[in-house]
Amino acid sequence: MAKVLMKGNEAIAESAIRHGCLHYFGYPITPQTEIAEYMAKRMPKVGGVCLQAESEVAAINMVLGAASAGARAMTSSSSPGISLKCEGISYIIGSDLPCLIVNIQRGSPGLGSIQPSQQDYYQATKALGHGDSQVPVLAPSSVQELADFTGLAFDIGDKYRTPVMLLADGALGQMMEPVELAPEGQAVLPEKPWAANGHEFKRKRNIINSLYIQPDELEKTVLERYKRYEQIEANEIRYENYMTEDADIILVSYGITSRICKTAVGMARQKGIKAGLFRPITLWPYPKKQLLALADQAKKFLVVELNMGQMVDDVKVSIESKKPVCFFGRTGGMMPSPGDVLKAIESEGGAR
Amino acid sequence: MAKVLMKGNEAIAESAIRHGCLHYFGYPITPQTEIAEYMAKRMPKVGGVCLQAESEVAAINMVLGAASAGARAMTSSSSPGISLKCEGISYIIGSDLPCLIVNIQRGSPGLGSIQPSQQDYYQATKALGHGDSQVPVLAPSSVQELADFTGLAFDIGDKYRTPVMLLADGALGQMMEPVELAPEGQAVLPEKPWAANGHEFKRKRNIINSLYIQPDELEKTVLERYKRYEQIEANEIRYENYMTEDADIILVSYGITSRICKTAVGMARQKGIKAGLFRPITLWPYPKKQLLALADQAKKFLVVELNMGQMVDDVKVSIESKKPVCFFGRTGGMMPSPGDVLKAIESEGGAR
Amino acid sequence: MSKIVFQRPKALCDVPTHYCPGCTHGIVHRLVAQAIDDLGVEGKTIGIAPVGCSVFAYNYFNCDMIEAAHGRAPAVATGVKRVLPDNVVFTYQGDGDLIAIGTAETVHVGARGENITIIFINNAIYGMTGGQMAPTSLLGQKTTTSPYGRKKEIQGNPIRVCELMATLDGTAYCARVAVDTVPHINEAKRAIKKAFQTQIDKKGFSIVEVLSTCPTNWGMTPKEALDWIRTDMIPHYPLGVYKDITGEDEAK
Amino acid sequence: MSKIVFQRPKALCDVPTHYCPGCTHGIVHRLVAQAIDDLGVEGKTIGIAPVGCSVFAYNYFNCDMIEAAHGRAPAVATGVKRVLPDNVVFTYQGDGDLIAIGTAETVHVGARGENITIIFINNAIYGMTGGQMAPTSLLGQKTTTSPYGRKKEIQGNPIRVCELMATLDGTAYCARVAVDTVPHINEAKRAIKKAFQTQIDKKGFSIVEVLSTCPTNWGMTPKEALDWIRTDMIPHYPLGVYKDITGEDEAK
Amino acid sequence: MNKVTFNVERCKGCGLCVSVCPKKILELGEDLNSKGYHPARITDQEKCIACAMCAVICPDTVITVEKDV
Amino acid sequence: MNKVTFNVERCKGCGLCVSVCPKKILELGEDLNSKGYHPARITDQEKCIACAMCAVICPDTVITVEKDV
Amino acid sequence: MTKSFILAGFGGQGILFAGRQLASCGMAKGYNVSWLPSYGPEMRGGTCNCSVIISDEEIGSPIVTNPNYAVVFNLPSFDKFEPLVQSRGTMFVDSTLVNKISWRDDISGYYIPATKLAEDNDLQGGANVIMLGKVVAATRLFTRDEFLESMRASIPASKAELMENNIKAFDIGMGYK
Amino acid sequence: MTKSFILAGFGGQGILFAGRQLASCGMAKGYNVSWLPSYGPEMRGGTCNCSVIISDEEIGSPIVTNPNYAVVFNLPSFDKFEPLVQSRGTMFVDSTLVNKISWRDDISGYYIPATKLAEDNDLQGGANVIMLGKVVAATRLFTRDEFLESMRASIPASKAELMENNIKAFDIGMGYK
Ligand SMILES: Cc1ncc(C[n+]2csc(CCOP(=O)(O)OP(=O)(O)O)c2C)c(N)n1
Ligand SMILES: Cc1ncc(C[n+]2csc(CCOP(=O)(O)OP(=O)(O)O)c2C)c(N)n1
Ligand code: SF4
Ligand code: SF4
Ligand code: SF4
Ligand code: SF4
Repeated sequence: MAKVLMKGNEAIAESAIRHGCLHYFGYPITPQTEIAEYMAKRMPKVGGVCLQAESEVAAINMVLGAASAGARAMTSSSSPGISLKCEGISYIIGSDLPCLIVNIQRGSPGLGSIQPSQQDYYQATKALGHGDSQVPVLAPSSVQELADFTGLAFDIGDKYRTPVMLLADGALGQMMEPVELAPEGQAVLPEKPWAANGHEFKRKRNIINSLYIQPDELEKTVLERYKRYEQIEANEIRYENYMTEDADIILVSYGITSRICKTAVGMARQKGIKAGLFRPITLWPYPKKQLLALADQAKKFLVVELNMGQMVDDVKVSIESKKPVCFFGRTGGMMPSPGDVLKAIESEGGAR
Repeated sequence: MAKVLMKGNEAIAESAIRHGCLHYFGYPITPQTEIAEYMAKRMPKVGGVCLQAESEVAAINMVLGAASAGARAMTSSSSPGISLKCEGISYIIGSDLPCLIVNIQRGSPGLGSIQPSQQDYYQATKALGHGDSQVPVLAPSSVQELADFTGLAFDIGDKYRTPVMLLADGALGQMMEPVELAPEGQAVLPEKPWAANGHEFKRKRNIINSLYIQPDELEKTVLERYKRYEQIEANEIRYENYMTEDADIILVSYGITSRICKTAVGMARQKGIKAGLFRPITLWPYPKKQLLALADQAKKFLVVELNMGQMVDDVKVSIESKKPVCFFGRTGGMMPSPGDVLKAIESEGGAR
Repeated sequence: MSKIVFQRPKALCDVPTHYCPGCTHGIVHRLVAQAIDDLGVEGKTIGIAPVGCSVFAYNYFNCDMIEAAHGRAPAVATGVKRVLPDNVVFTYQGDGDLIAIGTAETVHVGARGENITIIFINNAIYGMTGGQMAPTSLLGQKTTTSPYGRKKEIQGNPIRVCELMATLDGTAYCARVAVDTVPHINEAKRAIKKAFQTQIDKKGFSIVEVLSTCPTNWGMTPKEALDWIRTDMIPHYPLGVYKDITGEDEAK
Repeated sequence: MSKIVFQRPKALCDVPTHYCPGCTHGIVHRLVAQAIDDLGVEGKTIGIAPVGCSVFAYNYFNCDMIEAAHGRAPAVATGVKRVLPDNVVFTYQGDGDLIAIGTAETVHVGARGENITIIFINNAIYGMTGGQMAPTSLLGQKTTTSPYGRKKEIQGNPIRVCELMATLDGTAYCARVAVDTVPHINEAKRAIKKAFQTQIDKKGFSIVEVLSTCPTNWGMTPKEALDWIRTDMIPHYPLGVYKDITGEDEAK
Repeated sequence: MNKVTFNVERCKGCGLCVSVCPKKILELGEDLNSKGYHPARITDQEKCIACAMCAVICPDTVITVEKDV
Repeated sequence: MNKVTFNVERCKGCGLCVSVCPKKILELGEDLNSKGYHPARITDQEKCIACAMCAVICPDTVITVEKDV
Repeated sequence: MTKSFILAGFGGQGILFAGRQLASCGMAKGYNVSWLPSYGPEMRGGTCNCSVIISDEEIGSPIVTNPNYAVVFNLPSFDKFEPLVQSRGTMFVDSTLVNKISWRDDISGYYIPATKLAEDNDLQGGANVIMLGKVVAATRLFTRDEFLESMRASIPASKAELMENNIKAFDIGMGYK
Repeated sequence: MTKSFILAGFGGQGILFAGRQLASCGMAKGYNVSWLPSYGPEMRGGTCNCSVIISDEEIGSPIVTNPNYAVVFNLPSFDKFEPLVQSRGTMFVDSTLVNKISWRDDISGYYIPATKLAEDNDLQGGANVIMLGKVVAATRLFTRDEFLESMRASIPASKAELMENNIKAFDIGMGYK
């Protein structure tokens, strides 16, 4: 298929439809509103549903309903809206339902700003709601990946019966790049014999539920889910190595920031600094082993994020604190230039 | 003052009132509803306000309003309810308002169970909402500490203009122990010249806000807040060492679980195993240095929690992966006995 | 020869319920199951249980069931219905669930005219959590969070849900019934069936508010509780059909 | 000699606003400020800004101001008022804020009879985020999320807030006004002042719904937008006083 | 003869059936069922008119009513 | 003489004042203010009756009206 | 010294109150004490129990799994806790409601027809306090006066009339052979 | 080769559209391209700009801070971006609206009275495409045909009539000396 020039937000929407998602529930919030707007235009044409919910809370619970009924369903929002969805996400996890949740992050905390940020790393990777629970988190860094990972997210979700988060930022959502989309009308959807879609007296009734009044039963379900998490860790980890083979200083960065870092690595190399970039693509599960594999060779690691250093601990844990880990970042919606990152590389990673 | 036998939940409520909190906003949820019920009885007697809000979302935003107006205000809930408060908490952080948030955790995810749990460790310590933000988290382990830390939480909150979380669990909330309460009517409250309580033409108008449309301005406020976080780290870290001086295996455990661990340590010592317990009291900021100080001496660390091991990474980061860190825990509302913990000690910490 | 004039409906699972003795949640469950039986829709019905005493409703209805978060049953139902527009989707919710935490979701299924049915149990209290004030608790009513009696100056006024939902253009059928007497129960049965029929006919949103008891938390015997519906609740919450766009005459 | 017959009210900060040319948010701001001036309460007033185009209201009123989360201004106002019962507390909210995400908070300040005042801007659209459908968007209205015109079968029906709030026992004063003509603006001014007076007299909850324009997202000139209020909005949202328990005659 | 049968193990002894029986032929028994409740029972089957009012008000669907036809 | 004054820098050229002036003596000028708008102005001060309708409808509180007394 | 109790029965039998009296008295005597109810929806009508610990050491887990003393008020509780009592522990059984005795030879048992005794003595709902009387008599953790004093202190003034009945019930239990 | 653009002016001047045309054409020629708008409430009425990058390498940051080419449509944008243009870069200025020229001697500048040209030629709102004509002429990144072809492809069928005006405007810009 030919490439088309598309906004990131629109690429997510179109790709979702092409991957068989015909149920979108959302609520406007900058910088991701184009997803809802695109869906509002397209869904009626493909026999799908785009519903602007009364709130983010309602939207995530509509997703729970649609997913329970067996549909590929999704919602999208930005930072404050994702916080509101946390209870619902925890219910979706507890009910073992697949769905896609998109977070196009903006400056925070509170109402914050509407500029690009990666300040929800902790929330996405550690605590999308209460309880022992994890959500696979994909961090695309281009419009193409936004489109590709949207499909991937649905597949992972269905395979492991889990919600999946696509974690991007305002810049990725707003920018246009050439993108090659999946073909139309060719999505193959798995059977969902567990769905609550009317038993028609052909099977036992299905119950979708997250309540277990006996704690030992609840514990069992959590342990079973953690077994699935192990499988996800075994099968679904994604990452990218860029010029790390001989690198002394390895930048660790994801999403839009990893692109800035790539440019910075190039600049550093030109200055004779052996820099490289490790890009985690799945932020959960985190590519721990793959990063550890670089720990002996590298002299230090430099984490670069659009936040106050939320990934630093994951890097330290991964490399078992074998090498120093420094941090450079901007926050609140600010974006460093490759030159800024280069400076951080040169000053050996800045303080932390 | 004489000791009284009190339920943990009630001790929190009474202690809050004695520390000058006259504004409680909550919504019922097991196992913490006694806080609201106690407040409903007591507040009218002391000229305070106990309002059952229409939801947890409303309650946390009422707290935002009351705190903006300069009052010591609080809310309480349990796991799913705390998830719903996340957006509001992030706004409170972004608006630099002090308040107390109590989480009496229950089994999760989703609706889960109503039995004691520590499954919200990640949420409390990493992501009480979106954005770069932290909330000091106090983890009491007795009814006395529930009462004491309630006062402490208000003081820390006022001092650093931050919300503070009291993180306990259903067992602590429901159990009775003797408690000595602060005297009545002697709370000394700080001035709050920043409060939005009517300028009366005596000062410039005050604005409570978390929106900064220019990201550089937002970044400034975040950096300023992280300076305050550094102060909190310097001044407010609390922890307890129990038989760690000569310990080979150091249990790391907080809250109700730390008590079980103490008993287990005693049992282990009787069997000739040199066990000890390190109990973080502030879960954020985490007593990293204090734990690191034990890393050379100990042969291994055993984290014990009522969850799937959420504190493990904090321990690894603290001790810089110098020693193996194992984990033993129960989840979903299950509670191990001291004997179970002893077994974990004996089997050298179980797997993880 | 003898004929069975009353027996357990098929759509009601043959299991004991966890409800307190004399709690009329059980009656309403049976009426819902009877409506499902009468309309022959068990196989295509999806029920949504709330968080409240009826949280375990998923154990009691023989159709597919989903357990929703507190207050969000209408949103969950919306999600289901948008996927399965030809199935029958109902929620069963208490007053705390429906008109405290779930107010927005409730109002908006009404406004949207979402083609679902809500069975709304108004027992003027939070049962599950042990007797706190509900948005529908009466003025003067003592609950654990209005221990001195609900005062409008402090805890505000009770909300009349039918009156409120009837203002919404998407509401097709809206009625308040009670289960305090046999004749009222029979009326409740008709109203519930009518609500389901409204949905099956794709006429829009339907809601039946059922005045129900909570003997345990009202601190009454089951019989006293029925009386309290009559003496205290009905005067504040008048029974009747508040909206019916189906145009049919109500057979009274 | 000459006398100033019209000038900027004192409670309105002397700064340019960020509103689009011809957007009537500016008129309503001025009316609120005039009410504050007229009643002499600037020094004891706390205003709550919403999330919406009027998010920066905190820059425009000379009283103390708080910025609330989207939809939560009534809850924030409740918190403030419960601490400062003798102060004047008002919120200023758009339709998305007030009756989409904030539905529960809005209904419940009404039910509680919280002694605060809500100034509610109904412009039938989400302005701030660029023209999405609001709960008050009219049927047939094209917005970016109802690009083929709002259809009741898909996006549901518009909500009439005054009608809904008037059903609540705690609502003391509830009126719908418009700012499309000078006479209507003068009526709006009276209604807003009356709402504040109701609060000052501790009579309970007051809300004034103002039909307002969004020329930018309606895709109209400011003048056309005023006309659209008259031709399209008022027929669906009739002006008038929907509830007034103060018992005074409305001077019309 | 009309017949009222009780699923005694399901009965919670709430007494609502007793309170509505127009013929006053229901009562709570002395025995406890395994849940610890005193289940309802009929004292005079002969008098039963099979109105089913007991069954209609029973919250636990304990009662089945058969009418002689 | 009655007097209408415009805070031109605040004017956004929306034209609402122009549309309501009963005497039709307001118009949008040719010049741009620093925000890039064509501010409103009065064409014939003499005819002004100080009704203040322009000021009442102006969303940006641009206009001050003085009446001769 | 650490003594742990489980008190168990149906909801409404005053189990939690009885446990609280033990804890209160322990506190009054200067011990560390803890009281932990089982909580949950199953409380309603269903079973109900609480853990009480009295100790001169710091109390670890407040949950009692293997009690020194089990005080049981119905059959399900007997069946559940009988095997869990510590060796050399003691069971106190309301024999009106529990038609069983323990066959374990490493524990001792007291079988008091408390519910019947209460009814016979016009002490409706007093079975729990009758059992407490026996517990105090048998364990000798407290004297009669210590216990009644602490009970009096823990009962709100508004319900002071109840105290007389409580004393009566307590003494019946204490005196029961 | 990597070429970066900033296009800037008021909202409503077709800035984003113009930037998109550059990116589209770059894509059609097989380059990597990115287009990033400034977004936010200040867009409304206020200033508006976008970053465009055309490159044969992988594109790192899509944000252009130091552009090779700045295309500016009002004075504030001129003032903001003039100092940021890379050495040996180029400015394209709508001189109808910007009454200034650059004094920097390390960059070149084209001053096109695009708004006036548009008005004179009955091409309301065509200033942006006139500027594009000049940009294409001066940068030689694309030929006229390449550019117009890509533009035609990017315009929805429903608005095809616009294309004629666009060609006219483009040619005016391309031909402007
Ligand atoms: C988010 C959240 N908040 C609170 C609760 C606790 N909770 C469970 S049921 C309930 C209220 C039940 O009352 P109602 O809806 O009136 O139903 P009833 O029990 O009276 O039938 C509450 C507050 C919860 N589970 N989740
Ligand atoms: C939780 C949350 N959801 C969504 C948004 C995005 N948002 C900002 S303003 C707004 C709606 C504005 O519309 P309205 O309230 O009608 O006010 P108007 O702008 O029309 O005056 C939305 C959805 C947000 N900031 N926070
Ligand atoms: S608590 Fe009340 S509502 Fe719940 S089952 Fe018992 S009687 Fe019914
Ligand atoms: S977007 Fe609409 S509501 Fe917002 S300022 Fe502009 S015209 Fe007014
Ligand atoms: S109404 Fe039903 S549950 Fe109640 S006593 Fe009668 S048979 Fe038993
Ligand atoms: S109404 Fe006000 S802003 Fe609009 S043109 Fe007139 S003076 Fe200017």
